[in-house]
Amino acid sequence: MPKLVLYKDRCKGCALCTLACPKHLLEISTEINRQGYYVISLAAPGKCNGCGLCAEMCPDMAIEVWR
Amino acid sequence: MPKLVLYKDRCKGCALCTLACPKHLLEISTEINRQGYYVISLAAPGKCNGCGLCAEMCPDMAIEVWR
Amino acid sequence: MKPVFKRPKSLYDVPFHYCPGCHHGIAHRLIAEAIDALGIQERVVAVASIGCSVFLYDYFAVDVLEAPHGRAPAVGTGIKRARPESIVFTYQGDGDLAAIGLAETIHAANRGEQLAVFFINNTIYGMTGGQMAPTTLPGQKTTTTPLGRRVIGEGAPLKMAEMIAALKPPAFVARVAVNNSKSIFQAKKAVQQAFRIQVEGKGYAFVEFLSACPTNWKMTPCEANRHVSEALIPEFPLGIFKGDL
Amino acid sequence: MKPVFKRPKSLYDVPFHYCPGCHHGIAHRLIAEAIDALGIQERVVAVASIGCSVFLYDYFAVDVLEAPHGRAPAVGTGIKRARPESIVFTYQGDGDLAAIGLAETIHAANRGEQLAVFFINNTIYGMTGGQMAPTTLPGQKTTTTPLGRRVIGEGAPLKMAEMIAALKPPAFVARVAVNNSKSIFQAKKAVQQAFRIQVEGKGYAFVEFLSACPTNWKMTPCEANRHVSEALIPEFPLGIFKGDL
Amino acid sequence: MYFDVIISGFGGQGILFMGNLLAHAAMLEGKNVTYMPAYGPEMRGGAANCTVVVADEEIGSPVIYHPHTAIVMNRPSLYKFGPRLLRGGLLVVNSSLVDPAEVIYKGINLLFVPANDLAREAGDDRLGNMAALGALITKTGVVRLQSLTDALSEVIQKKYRDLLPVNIKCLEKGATYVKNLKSQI
Amino acid sequence: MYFDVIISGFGGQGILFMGNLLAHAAMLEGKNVTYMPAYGPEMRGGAANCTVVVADEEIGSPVIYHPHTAIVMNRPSLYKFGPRLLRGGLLVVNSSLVDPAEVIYKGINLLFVPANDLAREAGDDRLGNMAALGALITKTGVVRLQSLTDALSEVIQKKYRDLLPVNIKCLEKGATYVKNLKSQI
Amino acid sequence: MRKTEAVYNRKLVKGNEAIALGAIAAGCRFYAGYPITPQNEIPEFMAGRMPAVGGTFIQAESEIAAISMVMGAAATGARAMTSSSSPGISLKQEAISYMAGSEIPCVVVNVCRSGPGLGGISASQGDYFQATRGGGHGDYRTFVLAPHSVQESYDLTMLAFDIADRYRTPVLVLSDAVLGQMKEPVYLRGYKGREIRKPWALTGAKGRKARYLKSLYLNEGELTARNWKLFRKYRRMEKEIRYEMYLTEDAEAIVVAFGCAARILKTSIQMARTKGMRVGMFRPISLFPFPSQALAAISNRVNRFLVCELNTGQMVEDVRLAVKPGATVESCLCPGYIPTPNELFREIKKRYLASNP
Amino acid sequence: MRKTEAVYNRKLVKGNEAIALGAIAAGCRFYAGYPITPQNEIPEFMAGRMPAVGGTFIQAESEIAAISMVMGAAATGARAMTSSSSPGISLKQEAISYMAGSEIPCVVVNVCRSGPGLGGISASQGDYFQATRGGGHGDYRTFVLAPHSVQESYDLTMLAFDIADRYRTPVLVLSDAVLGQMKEPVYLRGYKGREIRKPWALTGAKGRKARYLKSLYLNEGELTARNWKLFRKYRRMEKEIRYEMYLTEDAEAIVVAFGCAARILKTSIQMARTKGMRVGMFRPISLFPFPSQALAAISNRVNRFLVCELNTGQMVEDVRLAVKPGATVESCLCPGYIPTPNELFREIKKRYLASNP
Ligand SMILES: Cc1ncc(C[n+]2csc(CCOP(=O)(O)OP(=O)(O)O)c2C)c(N)n1
Ligand SMILES: Cc1ncc(C[n+]2csc(CCOP(=O)(O)OP(=O)(O)O)c2C)c(N)n1
Ligand code: SF4
Ligand code: SF4
Ligand code: SF4
Ligand code: SF4
Ligand code: SF4
Ligand code: SF4
Ligand SMILES: [Mg+2]
Ligand SMILES: [Mg+2]
Repeated sequence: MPKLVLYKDRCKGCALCTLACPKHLLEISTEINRQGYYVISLAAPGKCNGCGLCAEMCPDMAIEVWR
Repeated sequence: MPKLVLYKDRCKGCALCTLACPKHLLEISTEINRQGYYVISLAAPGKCNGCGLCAEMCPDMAIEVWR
Repeated sequence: MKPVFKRPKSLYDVPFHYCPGCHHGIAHRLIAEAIDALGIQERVVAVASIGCSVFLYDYFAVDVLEAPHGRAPAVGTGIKRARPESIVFTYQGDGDLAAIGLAETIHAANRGEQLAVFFINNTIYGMTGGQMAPTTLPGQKTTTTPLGRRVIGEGAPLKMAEMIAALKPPAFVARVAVNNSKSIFQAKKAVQQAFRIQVEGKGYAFVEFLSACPTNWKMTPCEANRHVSEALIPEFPLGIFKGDL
Repeated sequence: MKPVFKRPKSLYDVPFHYCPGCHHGIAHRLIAEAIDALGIQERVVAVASIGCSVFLYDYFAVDVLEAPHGRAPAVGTGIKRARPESIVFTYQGDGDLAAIGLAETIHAANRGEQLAVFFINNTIYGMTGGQMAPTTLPGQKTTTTPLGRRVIGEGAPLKMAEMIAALKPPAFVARVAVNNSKSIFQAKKAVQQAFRIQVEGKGYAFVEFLSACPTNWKMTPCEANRHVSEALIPEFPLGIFKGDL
Repeated sequence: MYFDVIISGFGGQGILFMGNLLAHAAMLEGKNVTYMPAYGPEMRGGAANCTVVVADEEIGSPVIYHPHTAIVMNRPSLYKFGPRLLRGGLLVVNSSLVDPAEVIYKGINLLFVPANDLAREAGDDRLGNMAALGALITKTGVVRLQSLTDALSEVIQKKYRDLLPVNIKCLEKGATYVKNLKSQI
Repeated sequence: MYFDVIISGFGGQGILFMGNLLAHAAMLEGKNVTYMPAYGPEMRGGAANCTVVVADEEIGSPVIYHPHTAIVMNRPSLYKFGPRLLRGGLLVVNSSLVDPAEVIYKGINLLFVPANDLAREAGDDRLGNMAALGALITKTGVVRLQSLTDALSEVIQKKYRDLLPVNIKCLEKGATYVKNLKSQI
Repeated sequence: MRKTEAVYNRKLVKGNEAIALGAIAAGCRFYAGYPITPQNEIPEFMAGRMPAVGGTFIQAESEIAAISMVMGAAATGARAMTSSSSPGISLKQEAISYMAGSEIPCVVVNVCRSGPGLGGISASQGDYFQATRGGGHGDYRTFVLAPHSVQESYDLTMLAFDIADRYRTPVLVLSDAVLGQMKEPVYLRGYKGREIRKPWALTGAKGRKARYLKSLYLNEGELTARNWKLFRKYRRMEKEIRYEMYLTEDAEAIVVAFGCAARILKTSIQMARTKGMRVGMFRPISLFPFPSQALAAISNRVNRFLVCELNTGQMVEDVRLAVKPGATVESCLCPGYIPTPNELFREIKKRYLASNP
Repeated sequence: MRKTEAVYNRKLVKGNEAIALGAIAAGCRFYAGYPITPQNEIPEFMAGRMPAVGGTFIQAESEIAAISMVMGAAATGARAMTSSSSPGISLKQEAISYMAGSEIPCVVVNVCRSGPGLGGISASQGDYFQATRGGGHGDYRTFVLAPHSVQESYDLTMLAFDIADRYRTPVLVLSDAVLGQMKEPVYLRGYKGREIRKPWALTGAKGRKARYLKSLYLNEGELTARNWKLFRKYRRMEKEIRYEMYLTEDAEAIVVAFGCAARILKTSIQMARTKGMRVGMFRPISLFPFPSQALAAISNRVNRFLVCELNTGQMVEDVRLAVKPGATVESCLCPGYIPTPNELFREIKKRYLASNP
């Protein structure tokens, strides 16, 4: 199963990754990180195909994808 | 008869007017003016049709043409 | 497991100072990836310009020189000529490259300097707080065009990629966007090509990025991202204007 | 008898300091004739730039401001905006307009300033004694390109008329020559049109003159004159690039 | 009379507006006042702070490194300005966003104001800034509440006019909160 | 020993070359020397002049307003520098182009040299400059003729190498002309 | 300021806005500038206000273009201004030299930040030399006014236009990041000066001979004459010298400071006074011409001077040149940061006690 | 110079060419410039010679581009130079400030002409203030060397590169139109200095951590530290101070002058000596740091100074600041033209007689 690593403290809650995921698996959570931003969360890890498009889109490289 | 007035002291002997005259009436003379240049002269005044092309070409406005 | 996406090694592992949703971060990463891909990290000397991206040296693990505002192409020329074995790129905003630095930009291109010039066109002065840039869209409100930019009197958006492609010497000129996966993929190729050309000694390369500035556009990151396709791309068409991928 | 050709009244009756066969004199006269023809002498404020033509004020019987090297378009912008009733023209060499002043040139054009810009392209720095200009021809020898200009490294001849015509706001852009009667006739029309456009409030006009510099080309005046048709015009085609006569 | 305060938080919290408003109110009372925003690239991250000095005498420096008073509207601000407060000074902490347990500084006076909670009660939890300001002036008496509300109606942009009442309500909430604290003591 | 001269004429006359050559010759003789060309926009009209100072001591100013010596190769130069010559100085006049009758200055020594005519006799009437220079050094003894010809072969550009003999001949012509004058006296 | 004015006619504005307000009040109808922190409020204010008053605002393509536009506008007789901050001011030097040489008046505002190079955006007085010694090439000076409050930012900007026109010279308003960014109540007194006729302005040769404005002088003696003319003018400008003396009457030691350093110092001096130290302050308001005579006069009485500036020692030279031989002039230097009143007080105390043990 | 050298190894070149020759001898392999009278011989010489020695010549699009190119080249560790004349030097001030702030060495040549503005092309010393006070914005200085002969133009240019590298600072060679245009025999001694390692140079991060060169310092205290660091460096540079004393031992009055004014003055002083006036000359060769201590030492003995400069009074301030209290410092000013030795002699005489009646 592909693995998606989220570096929460790097996330700025911009939500661009949510636009990029072809499966609409990502959304902004209610969790605030140290920088004061609401971070992203992966709704259904099992559905993630590890395509990496979310990571490609993230301006802050808060996502790493392994497959 | 058309009249061609030459302001000799303005002439710099560049000879551009000689190129411009469709009738090839102008040529550089052996006369030196106050600036030290060989000035132009009109070979056959009678043949000049007063077209003014020589004057249009002269960078120093040394020629005036009347008709 | 293999990484599908991992931070390029030419970038230090530190957070960017950019605002949420700012495309500078994506452009940085694409450049770093290309440096990694071509294995040129040890040869690169980058030129930081004055704008939000002035802190380039805090992010890129390559040698960096901070140029005076607008002068990056001239500074880059000096570096490359003095050390031809270096791979030199400049990274410049639209204020920097197209306003104060326009003469330097065009002349370096017109000399065919061996440089990769990365141009971040976000239609605004980011760092100084949202003033009009040479690429500001007609009608766009900025702090110095409170009623929206008028073409006559305040200028038409300068089409830098086109202007540079019209010169003879440049080898490669492209305009890209990074507001969705597809355009990022294209951008990645253009950036690599810009470096490859220099590695092969083929001359000057110019890549214009259409880039979002949510903060000074006064939009959310997602709105800003959409604005790139809806407003910027129609004004600044994407494509390869000179050379090929 | 009527005068077929007489000195225009916007020029003082004094000799020019230009070298024999220099085309600056012809350009001056055409501009003065246009001023006379449109009856605008009392409204004109001219901007002299730094180059062989810096002494503009010794020749033109109009108000003149001497601009810093390359800044004439910006200076002209200031004059025109502060006094819209003035008719403003700049007169600039290729070093002035296309090298140091390139940014000012393009930005004034791109704002569509109400200016007439007369550009004397003699492919050389005349006043300073024959150094390379941005318009120097490939292979042309100058004091700073002793082996002839190389396009890669020293630059391709900048095509200013084309570059400016590619911008949206300019109303009229032309390139003319003055090396024979026919081209002088065309040039005369272009100059008049450049002023007429401003009188009618229609915007920015640009007229590029291909101009001989016998002294620094190290040619006789007649050779230099011929060089304009044989070498300059093939590189810099004449024509109206924007607007019409 | 001399008073200074550094107000700090993140960009969206209306930090500069607080400072402005306080300065305006002081001006309306005929006092000397300076307002100094922090600005520039260091603000890119989203932090915001400003300094207000109010005095009867001519004011020297509008820049204060060690203030008599500070309002910290979020955690990073606490870490930045808590240590800088003068001994014996007053630290106003937005306890809606900052855990009082984190406030470990000695020798200073503390005022915890659940600013965003108060604001929510007043009708708009984004107006924590107003609640905190109401609390501050009530605690210190630097300006009168009335001056603040007067200033508010002068300062507020036209398009936010309709938010005037809720802003005032938040100011009052903060003021009342402190009055109640006082009476509790 | 101190000597200064202003050499003046129009562009095509090789004025700067004269000065250069003289300076070079002085250098070959181990003397101190300065050469200063006039330059810049004022030259556009076609005028040319330069100043050479030769001395045993360190040379102060290379710029001389009132020279001890002047060579005027054409009429405008006569008008410009004639009046500037020091009382008792020497004026060398190119009488091929300047009518001696126009030389009206008092209290100075005059040397008329038909430079272009001498040069024509030597084979190239454009080399009046060399004839004038030959005359000058013979009259003043500032450098030896041999030094001038040595200098000439060092200075002359490769492509003009074949003109070396005629140049030397012109120098000599000028020198002889003066010698003859002297012997006539 | 009387209380009533204070209450009823004051506006709370930034120093930068006060400069823009002062300019417009003084009839400035042409502004061109280029963004740079910390002076952006000036162009931004002008962008909003100029069209409303029938004036012109241009965001130029660069600082050089901006000052060149100002040169053009001012040559027509218009009151014209540009503003920038340190690096941008360096770029304007060539054109300022041209305007000085062509005797075209204008106002240039430098909201000084720290240098050299890109430096930082905090307040600094590192451009003192550049401001007072002409800055650009050639023999010229600009009149320099240094406000120390928002009120003065407003007042002195108005004055700057008057002086510029009166002497046909560029006038520099030397503000700094603190003064530009801080808000303070300002009493908008309105313009009390008078615009003068400009018989030299380029307005088109209608009913008169054509004119020109230039700085090129090639004929023998012309440039020398021009240099001396400017020199005499700079002497005449000494009539406009301005300074403030604070608690100097009985002072045994004088601190010299200008701009934001001076306002901070006032507090330090109050602190010193409460400790019984007889210290006063001398604040040059015009930096060029420098109030040398006034300082010299003080130095007849007082012989200890401390110059406090936000740089590594620039104005101290002018103070040394001004005071009588025998006076000691020391420096207290704060490059790249804003000192606290306390810090300056300690400096004063240290030196005061050293000589009054 | 011994006669043999003089005869056999001298070349007759212009001061401008001597500068170019000195630069190339010192290992300068990068030159960028933009045409301007009276320094065109430098770029023209470089255009011909640089390719032959494997170096780079670029005619830049402007003076600003030229100095920026030099900044880039110098940042890689190359010895790099640009040259211009007064208006062009004004345009370079921003970048010079950047290089000072980033501690990047380079050599900038100013073949000074007359100003302000376009001014004229005759020699001038009107840029003294600009040269010695940093010129651009912010707290920095450049080392300034002022030759007074063609020989020194050659020698000091070589030295300039050494000082630049040693102190990581821009060094200004302040020549003028007379020195640049005149030819004089020069003994081409060749470079005797030593190029030093540059462990800060940007050469690509191979086998080491990546580096950067910058002038931006935003974190609290950093910029202040940088300003003080530069300040201390400028103090250290005092080791390199150079000056010439001419007939000063028994002098009762000293004339201070530099550059082409000094060589003219030498003649005037010889004239004065023949009339029995005990006058000497002090010639600063480094203008910054200024040889203040040497002057101060002289002023222990001599108390009359005359400063002679081709401007309306600039170096006179440095002389006033240097000499002991009680010394009188007068000025003899020649803006916009070259004085004759006679004229300066008369000035000397007038003043000498006034105090030795
Ligand atoms: C000479 C000079 N002028 C102005 C500035 C101020 N300044 C800093 S960044 C900048 C422009 C920023 O805009 P842009 O180049 O578009 O970059 P962005 O921040 O949008 O990425 C300006 C004008 C400066 N530092 N130096
Ligand atoms: C800032 C500055 N740089 C350089 C110069 C020197 N300069 C005078 S005229 C000129 C260029 C002349 O060439 P061009 O503009 O082509 O005019 P031309 O003489 O050929 O008509 C230059 C570089 C100057 N005066 N000012
Ligand atoms: S890797 Fe692909 S599928 Fe998985 S979350 Fe990211 S974009 Fe969606
Ligand atoms: S794109 Fe990156 S920073 Fe933005 S929300 Fe997604 S993970 Fe966070
Ligand atoms: S007027 Fe015409 S025909 Fe007569 S000389 Fe001139 S060009 Fe020839
Ligand atoms: S064109 Fe004019 S200047 Fe030239 S030769 Fe003819 S008349 Fe004389
Ligand atoms: S201001 Fe704009 S360009 Fe700058 S970091 Fe923020 S979003 Fe990016
Ligand atoms: S140098 Fe050239 S451009 Fe200048 S006047 Fe002479 S011919 Fe004309
Ligand atoms: Mg931008
Ligand atoms: Mg030209």
